[in-house]
Amino acid sequence: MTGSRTLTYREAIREALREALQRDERVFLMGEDVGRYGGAYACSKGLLEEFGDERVRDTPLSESGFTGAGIGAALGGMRPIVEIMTVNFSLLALDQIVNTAATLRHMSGGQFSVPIVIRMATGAGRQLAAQHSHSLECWFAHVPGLRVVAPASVADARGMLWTALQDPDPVIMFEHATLYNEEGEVAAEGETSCDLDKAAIRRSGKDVSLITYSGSLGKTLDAAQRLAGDGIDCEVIDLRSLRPLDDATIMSSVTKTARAVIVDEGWRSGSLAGEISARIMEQAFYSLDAPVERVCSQEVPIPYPSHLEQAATPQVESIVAAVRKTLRT
Amino acid sequence: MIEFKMPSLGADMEQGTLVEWLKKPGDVIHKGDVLAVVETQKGAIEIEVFSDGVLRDCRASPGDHVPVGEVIAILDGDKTSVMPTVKPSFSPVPSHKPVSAERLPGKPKITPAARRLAQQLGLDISNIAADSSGVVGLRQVQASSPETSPAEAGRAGIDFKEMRKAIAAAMARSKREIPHYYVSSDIDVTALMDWLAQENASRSVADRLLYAVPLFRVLARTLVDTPELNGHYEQDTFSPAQTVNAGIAIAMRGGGLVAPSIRDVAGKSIDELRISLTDLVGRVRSGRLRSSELSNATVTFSNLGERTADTLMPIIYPPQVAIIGCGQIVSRPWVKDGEIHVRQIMSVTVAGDHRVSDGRSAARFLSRLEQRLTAPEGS
Amino acid sequence: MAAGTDTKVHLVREHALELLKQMILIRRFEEKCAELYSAEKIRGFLHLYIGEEANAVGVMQALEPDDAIVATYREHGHALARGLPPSEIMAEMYGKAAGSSRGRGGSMHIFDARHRFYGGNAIVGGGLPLAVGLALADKMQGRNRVTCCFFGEGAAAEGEFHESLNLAALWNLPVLFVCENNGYAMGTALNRSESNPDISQHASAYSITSEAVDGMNVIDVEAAARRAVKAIRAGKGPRFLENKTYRFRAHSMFDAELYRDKVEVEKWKKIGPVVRFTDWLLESGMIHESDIDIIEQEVARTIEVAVVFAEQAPWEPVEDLTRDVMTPPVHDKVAS
Amino acid sequence: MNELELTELVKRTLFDVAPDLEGEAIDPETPFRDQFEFDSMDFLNFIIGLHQATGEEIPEADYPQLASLKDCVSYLKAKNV
Repeated sequence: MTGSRTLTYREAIREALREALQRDERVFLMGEDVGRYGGAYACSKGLLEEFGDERVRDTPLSESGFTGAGIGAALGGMRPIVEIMTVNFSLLALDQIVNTAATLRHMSGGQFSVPIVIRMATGAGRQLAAQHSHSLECWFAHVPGLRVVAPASVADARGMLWTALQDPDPVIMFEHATLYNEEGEVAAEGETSCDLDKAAIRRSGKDVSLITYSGSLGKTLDAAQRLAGDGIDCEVIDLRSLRPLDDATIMSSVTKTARAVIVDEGWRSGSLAGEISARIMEQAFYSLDAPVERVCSQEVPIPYPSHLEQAATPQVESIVAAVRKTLRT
Repeated sequence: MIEFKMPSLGADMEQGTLVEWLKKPGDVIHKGDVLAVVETQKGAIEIEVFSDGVLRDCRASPGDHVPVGEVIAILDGDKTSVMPTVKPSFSPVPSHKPVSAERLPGKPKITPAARRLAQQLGLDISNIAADSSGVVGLRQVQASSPETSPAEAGRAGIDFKEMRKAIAAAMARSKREIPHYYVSSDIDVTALMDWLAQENASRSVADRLLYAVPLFRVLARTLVDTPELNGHYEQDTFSPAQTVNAGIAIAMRGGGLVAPSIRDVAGKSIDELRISLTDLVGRVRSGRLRSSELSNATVTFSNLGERTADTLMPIIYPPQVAIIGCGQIVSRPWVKDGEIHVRQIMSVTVAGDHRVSDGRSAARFLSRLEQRLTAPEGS
Repeated sequence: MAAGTDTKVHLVREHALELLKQMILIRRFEEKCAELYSAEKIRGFLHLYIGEEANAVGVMQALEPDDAIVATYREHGHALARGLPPSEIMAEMYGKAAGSSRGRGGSMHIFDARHRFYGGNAIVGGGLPLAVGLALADKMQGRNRVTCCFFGEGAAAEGEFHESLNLAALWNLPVLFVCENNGYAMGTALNRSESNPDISQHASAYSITSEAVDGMNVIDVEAAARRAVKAIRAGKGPRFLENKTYRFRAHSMFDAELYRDKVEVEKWKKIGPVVRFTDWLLESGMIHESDIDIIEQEVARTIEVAVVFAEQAPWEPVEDLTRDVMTPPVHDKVAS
Repeated sequence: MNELELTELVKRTLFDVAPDLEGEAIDPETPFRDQFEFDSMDFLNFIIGLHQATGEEIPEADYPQLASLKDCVSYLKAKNV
């Protein structure tokens, strides 16, 4: 890439927010503690001082209320960015997202569209116990009418927001809570739009296709690295888009390697990994040399103690074990 | 002596930047006093001390990035009762124990990819040894057929050795049983090619036409008017076909030929035919043909394509009664309305079964074909 | 423990010492938690109750052992005032198997069936419907018990707050709603999140009798709680207390408190529940400095025992990870 | 894209059309048709692949400029893909 800089994921999100607020006066940021407090993950620190409390709006703790209001503002011609602090609190706003944002365009016969971006942190890994460690991307990826993206790299954290804001339909953006401190390369100023539809091959390989997204990408790359030492060459696919899924990239990889392991922090039953596994069975069955493996969270409310939280969620060891299972070595 | 460490101030805080000391060495410290200010992602946070004593030494200076747990000051005073953390070790919980639904105990477990490869290589699965976990996979199939390299084996849908034999048998039978006659003529296809160039200019790349598409359509429509070239001859009787199901001779990489058919070519629109042809060639290349496609052709078109040869004297596929061979398109001097022009010429040959038709039907077919090709209404 | 049965508080020496001891226990326990969090013994989130002790201690005086408590993630004070063993609470903060919730919940999710302590809840406003349901069950089964629901003023902005108050009033349910209004919902001051910051008036929208209380004065809190509980036990339906109070510490451990200034914090510290009650008792001669020293030593011992208990308690084995996701099938016992 | 990335893209498009070619080395100079069996259907699919990968609308008149790997790369570079 022509000239690049190193940013943390948090700085990339803040830069994207600032750019959006500067470039389009219809854009405004709304959510719990996004203003005076600077954001639960400090992603909007300084924005209140720069853009004022009309465009960086602290809200009361009324997730259904302010999410619905954001949807209404989008209908009214604004381009809101609603920050629901974490997916755990989005359950209170599910009705507004599913019954209004996702449905309105189709239900109104194409008269209305809802150009809103809803951002939320997601995932476990910080010992916040069951109510604060959910990974429910698949609930949103199940709903027609929504586009769902999950930036895992710092470059995507920087690039996806502006592109999402141009989308006339609702975009749900998941930021895994353990990524905010990660550092990564970002293109020099200016290049900010990126393709929301395509998955990315983060590591090409010929033996096994590792398909993952968001917070699990790091562990999956570590697993691929460890397996490379044993001469096992893994291809790592970062889905980036959870709806629509980029079937083409998935199938071309699986038909090449004949083996697939899906790493997904959601609970196994009804997971995104389940959907992807079914699609592989439907579209690449004759290329499979082993059953598709899934590395998901154990079916348990995520416990507080570190050793149980680790045991409950996908780890490098469990990914490596799954890959070996597909190779029957 | 008490080591005062950079405290953990948050669930995902890994380090802090010392901003300023609020106490200096020698100061008396009381439990709860603020010792220093540390900058974190969330802003500046005061750090309190949890024991009484005297500050002896500061180990970090303003601006230092200090990881959580690193010593930043030394105090003289009574030791607090905070014991070192005992990190629990954990073994990964065995991932989901799948219920192994064995269909037929004892029957070897064969993966889909292995089954497909074995079929391509014409191998009998049952005598391929399974691996240590009782499964027959790609590796096992590849290992048991040394002479075909995996790359080549996994390619065409039809097994090469078998196919060679099949072609040989059909051709021999055809030569033996069918009294072939051949009639051919050179046809000016310039108008067709001009129409094609103009049509493709208005089409996006993905919808572009090969000349074979309009050509096969015209051939099929002309056959509708010469039914004696389109049908099957079995047990000494000829049954003309209702539609023109044309077998398309498709060469495969690495040798070999197969002529799967497209149903009712005459009835298809240009785009329907384009899609069928693309799909058919694609499936030939990936070895996924349907048996019906290999048997229900009522006539065959064999188109050599560019830079090949001028004329083709093809052999009829029994039980069909004719095959149309088209040579390459070449620019040639051509007399038209008394003058010499450079025109694009293609030689078309009809091979017919003399038991069913004769040269006159083939000649009538060729002249009608010429009329259609010289004034193609792009129908 | 309750020295007064009707609404007036009989402030005899013994009761005063009991109130003071409970508040000091909470104060020192929370200070110890802050230290243990810095040493990475306690992880995840930690929300301290320092400055609000009078509310939990005062309200608990009006409740019987058989009443139910529903609290929030800022719950250590309520758990201690309710009588949950400090050692089990500390072990839960460590995530040890001997903790109140067997180590699985941590600071925000302390549960204890023996004390009908229906836990912390990390979702703001999440406890209110739960409390309404507990009260509904009591009413339908003819049990004269009270369910006391603690929450912060931030919850008043949640839909569940309004839905719960309406249900409690509509069905005349035995619920005591206690709003601990400490002025800040996480990082947002009340006047920046509520069009009508007078929370007790919100209850009148559902015709629920409500009272604003000085949440820094344990006697006022106890008296108000007794009045409310007396009415509830007499079947007069739900009651609402708005305890105006203040938290001396950040919302949680990782909060630079950009939203309030130090002067305001110092002002409130001077009228803190412990210092105010102690000075008043000393001036009135009801207690002496020696009484305070005895209390501090007893509390220090209790906390030290709790920490050692938590340090030495075992971790839950990984093999038990998925135990109790569902209730084990009863016939299991019959069959085996 | 730089030349390396363009070459990679052309090769990947080529292998999509003819997966069996993946192992073989490709001489950048000689036209595809002369190196391996590559008929007009393969060539059209290859052009469609390039179109999908780059969004370039490649007119039929330009086909001769895409006969070999080297030609394709310089053609796409000229179009500053």
